[in-house]
Amino acid sequence: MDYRRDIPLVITFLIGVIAVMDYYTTFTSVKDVFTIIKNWGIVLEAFALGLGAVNLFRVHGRRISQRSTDWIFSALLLFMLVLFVVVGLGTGQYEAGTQYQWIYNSFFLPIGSTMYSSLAFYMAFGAYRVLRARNLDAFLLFVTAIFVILGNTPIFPATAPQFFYIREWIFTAIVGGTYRGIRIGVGIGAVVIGIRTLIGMETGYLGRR
Amino acid sequence: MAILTPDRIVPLVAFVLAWFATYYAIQLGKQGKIRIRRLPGLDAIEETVGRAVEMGRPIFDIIGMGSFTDIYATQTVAGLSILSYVATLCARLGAKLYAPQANPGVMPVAIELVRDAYTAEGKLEDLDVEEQLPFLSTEQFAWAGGIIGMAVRLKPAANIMIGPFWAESMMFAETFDRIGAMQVGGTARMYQIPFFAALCDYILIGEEMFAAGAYVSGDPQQIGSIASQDWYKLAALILGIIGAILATGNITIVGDLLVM
Amino acid sequence: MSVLEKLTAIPREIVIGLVVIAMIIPTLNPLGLPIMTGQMAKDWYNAVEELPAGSVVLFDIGYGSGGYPSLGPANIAVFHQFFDKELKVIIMATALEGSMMYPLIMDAVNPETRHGAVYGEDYVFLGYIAGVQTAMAGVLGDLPAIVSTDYLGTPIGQIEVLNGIRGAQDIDVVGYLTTAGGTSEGWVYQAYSAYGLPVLGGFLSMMTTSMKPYYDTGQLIGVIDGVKGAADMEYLTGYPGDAIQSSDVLSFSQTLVVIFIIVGNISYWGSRGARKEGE
Amino acid sequence: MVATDPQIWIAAFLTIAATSFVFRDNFAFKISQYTFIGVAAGHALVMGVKNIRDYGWTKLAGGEVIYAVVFLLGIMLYFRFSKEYYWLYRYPIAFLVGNGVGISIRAGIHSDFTLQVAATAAPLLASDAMGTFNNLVIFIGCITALTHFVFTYEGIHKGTLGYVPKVGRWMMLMAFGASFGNTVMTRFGMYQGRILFLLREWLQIV
Repeated sequence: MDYRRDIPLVITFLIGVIAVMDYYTTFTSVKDVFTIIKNWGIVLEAFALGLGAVNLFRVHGRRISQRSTDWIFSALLLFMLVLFVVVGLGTGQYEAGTQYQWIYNSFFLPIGSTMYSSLAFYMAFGAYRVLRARNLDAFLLFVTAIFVILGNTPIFPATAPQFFYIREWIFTAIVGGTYRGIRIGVGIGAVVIGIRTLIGMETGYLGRR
Repeated sequence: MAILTPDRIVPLVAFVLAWFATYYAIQLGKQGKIRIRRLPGLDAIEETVGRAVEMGRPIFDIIGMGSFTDIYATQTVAGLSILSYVATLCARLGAKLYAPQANPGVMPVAIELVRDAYTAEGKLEDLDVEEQLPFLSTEQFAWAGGIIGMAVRLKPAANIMIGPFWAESMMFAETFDRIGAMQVGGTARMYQIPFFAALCDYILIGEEMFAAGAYVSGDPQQIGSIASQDWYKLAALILGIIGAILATGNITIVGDLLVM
Repeated sequence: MSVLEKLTAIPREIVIGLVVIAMIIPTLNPLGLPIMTGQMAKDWYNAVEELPAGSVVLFDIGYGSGGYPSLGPANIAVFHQFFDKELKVIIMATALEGSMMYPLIMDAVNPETRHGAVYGEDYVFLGYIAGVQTAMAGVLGDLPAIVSTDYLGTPIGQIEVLNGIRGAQDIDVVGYLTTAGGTSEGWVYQAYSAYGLPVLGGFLSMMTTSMKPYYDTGQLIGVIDGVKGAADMEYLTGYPGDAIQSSDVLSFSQTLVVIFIIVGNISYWGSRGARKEGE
Repeated sequence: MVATDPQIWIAAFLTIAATSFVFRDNFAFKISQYTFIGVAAGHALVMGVKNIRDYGWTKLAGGEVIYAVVFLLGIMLYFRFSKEYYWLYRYPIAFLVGNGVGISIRAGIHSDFTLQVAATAAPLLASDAMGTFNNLVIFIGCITALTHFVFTYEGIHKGTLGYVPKVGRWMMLMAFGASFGNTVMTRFGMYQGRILFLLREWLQIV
């Protein structure tokens, strides 16, 4: 038995099977064990939250010491990281401290809420260049996209409520049906991959080394 | 029964059967008893490579920024299978391949696969790993920006992006469309499919990319698990159709059975 | 270059400029167009209206700064309704930034002065709990065995609203707002499938299509469909806010998008026709 | 009147910087991007420490000695960065994967498979014509989309039967159109939040 590889596979299998038994059986001993597993899972996930920071220190520390291109940005990155950690842990109040909320609202909140919403502009580029009825496939997508956009734009339903009802119908009938088919397929796919993982046939998470 | 949680008998049976089905299907796959149909998307890839050769312009293959350790690992694996296939075609037909990388863990595997493909075609001297498989960034927007820059500069004839994609999918699809590249897109991250559907010439929707990956790699495990999923889909089809017909005639046995 | 060809090549700077203008004008001069509420948001509203006072709600703040512009207004409206109905609200966060959203939302809701609700007696915030689905299963399975304090560090034994709450059996309804697919499906799995609890789900509009099958099968009894759902909730609960104001902006900016689409198609088909004639 | 609070100025600068990427990659965008990565990792670390204290340390300090094992496993996670002892990282990750997979697939087959199939096996006729029509569209959409994803039975995709998965593909493209339309709303609705911030809190003209 290779303790570097086989024991982790056994751990995965056992924990997974207990989780499944907790759901389908009524043994109180299983439920008690699984309550502990859940609690440990939360603590381990919390430990894992520091991995990103450690990795960033390794990568960007190297960049700074080698003075590679953009090293000044790496320095900024690590400074911001340390700032949050010092304010968060130093005050002993973690995220509930007023100083921490100040730096969060100054730095994290504006970038976090802008980064993805700025894709709105790409939607605009995409809309005028790309949403074109160039063939049957694109035409079908185009038709529902247009009607959903019209239904979602309050000025159109305000002039003619039909726009709103068409949008509601598209969601009720077309989306409701096809996405159910997709959901069944995706769901069973996840279950099969999960089973492959539990029985040790999907070992990517162990890493390649 | 006191041992089993009530109202969950059927899901439990379905679950246990899935366990056996997966195991059995993989055995069948190993014996070569399962065939996956060739998807039109794969023909489209061949077509794009041919077109690139004619035009004397390069080809892009983007596998996304997934890793081997996250839940999208299977999508990354499918993307790598396709990359290997594209590399073989490029080496054979003489198109220049670019496959920018975003994950340091996946990158060595990608390089190895591409190098193997070129070696098998006896064209290793045509491959320059440093130039053709550059590492851009692990950060989403830096990576997206890098690819957009390369695309505008190199004006590829085609772009093949199969793997896990996030918000950058829209940026890629829009950019490559602007420079006139033919595109084949595929991902199992369903939120991103609409952009590929709107912008690409061919798409591989969800599990189609796994099937395509399994088809080109011939890996019995992947083929087997696709077969076991097919059995469940067929079961869903049969139960759904019969159940709906019976229920319309006021016999709700199938629906009642499934919620037991 | 023909007019049609010029249309296909609108410079990005102009597109961006037009979009920004389309957002700023209605912000400065709101139109106050009527809102047509969707069935999904009505279902959420009615489900909460039907709960008797004192019912226990478990609510998850499953979004962070990325979802704040869309889901923040929805959250405010939802909490107003909870406190109006005098429900007991247990709040948790499965998103890392959830506990940073909590003070922003509570500043706007102001339950103490506007609704007379008291922290600890009527509502409590457990803070961020790592593990997403593990956290959900933990809280629903055996709350006192998993959680020992609220986010400020007060032991749960001293928190009145948590008295007698053992887990799913003492919770009447689960609600969540999230930007993450895993969280969204997670609550369906862990609350509906595992305990048969009614679940109210809110997420970004782009996720609505994927989550629709759960609504159709009753695994979600009400849905907030991103910023549109947020506007619906603000309208239904009678607490108008940023989402209703966003509706006016949507009217302008999306009309612009529709115009772009029309221009794009006319020029595409026009230039195709022109090319065919030339051949 | 323009805001005087430095917090608002920082936030306004970062909002504009983060948006500037839509023109092209630039210096200001890089500032916002690297700041973002740094603060996200820092915040994660802070929340991680707090959770370790609340869910692990309190139990260990309360006399539950068994929790020492979790701390050991948690520290083993960090051997991920070691060349020699990398394998130690596999023990805790195996625990997390087993728990994560088990907890989601046990209910997944219930929510996504049996309950969805049960909903499909429902009467097609409704009390009114519109309801019946909707039921038919939903039924056809679900069934045809499913057949599209059958890969090992080629017969389904050939001849007259081949129209079934084809219809599924068409229906799916229409559903993706709806998704596209809703995504447009998501992005514009979200960016509006930033415009409101800039006009209301920074420039104070609303």
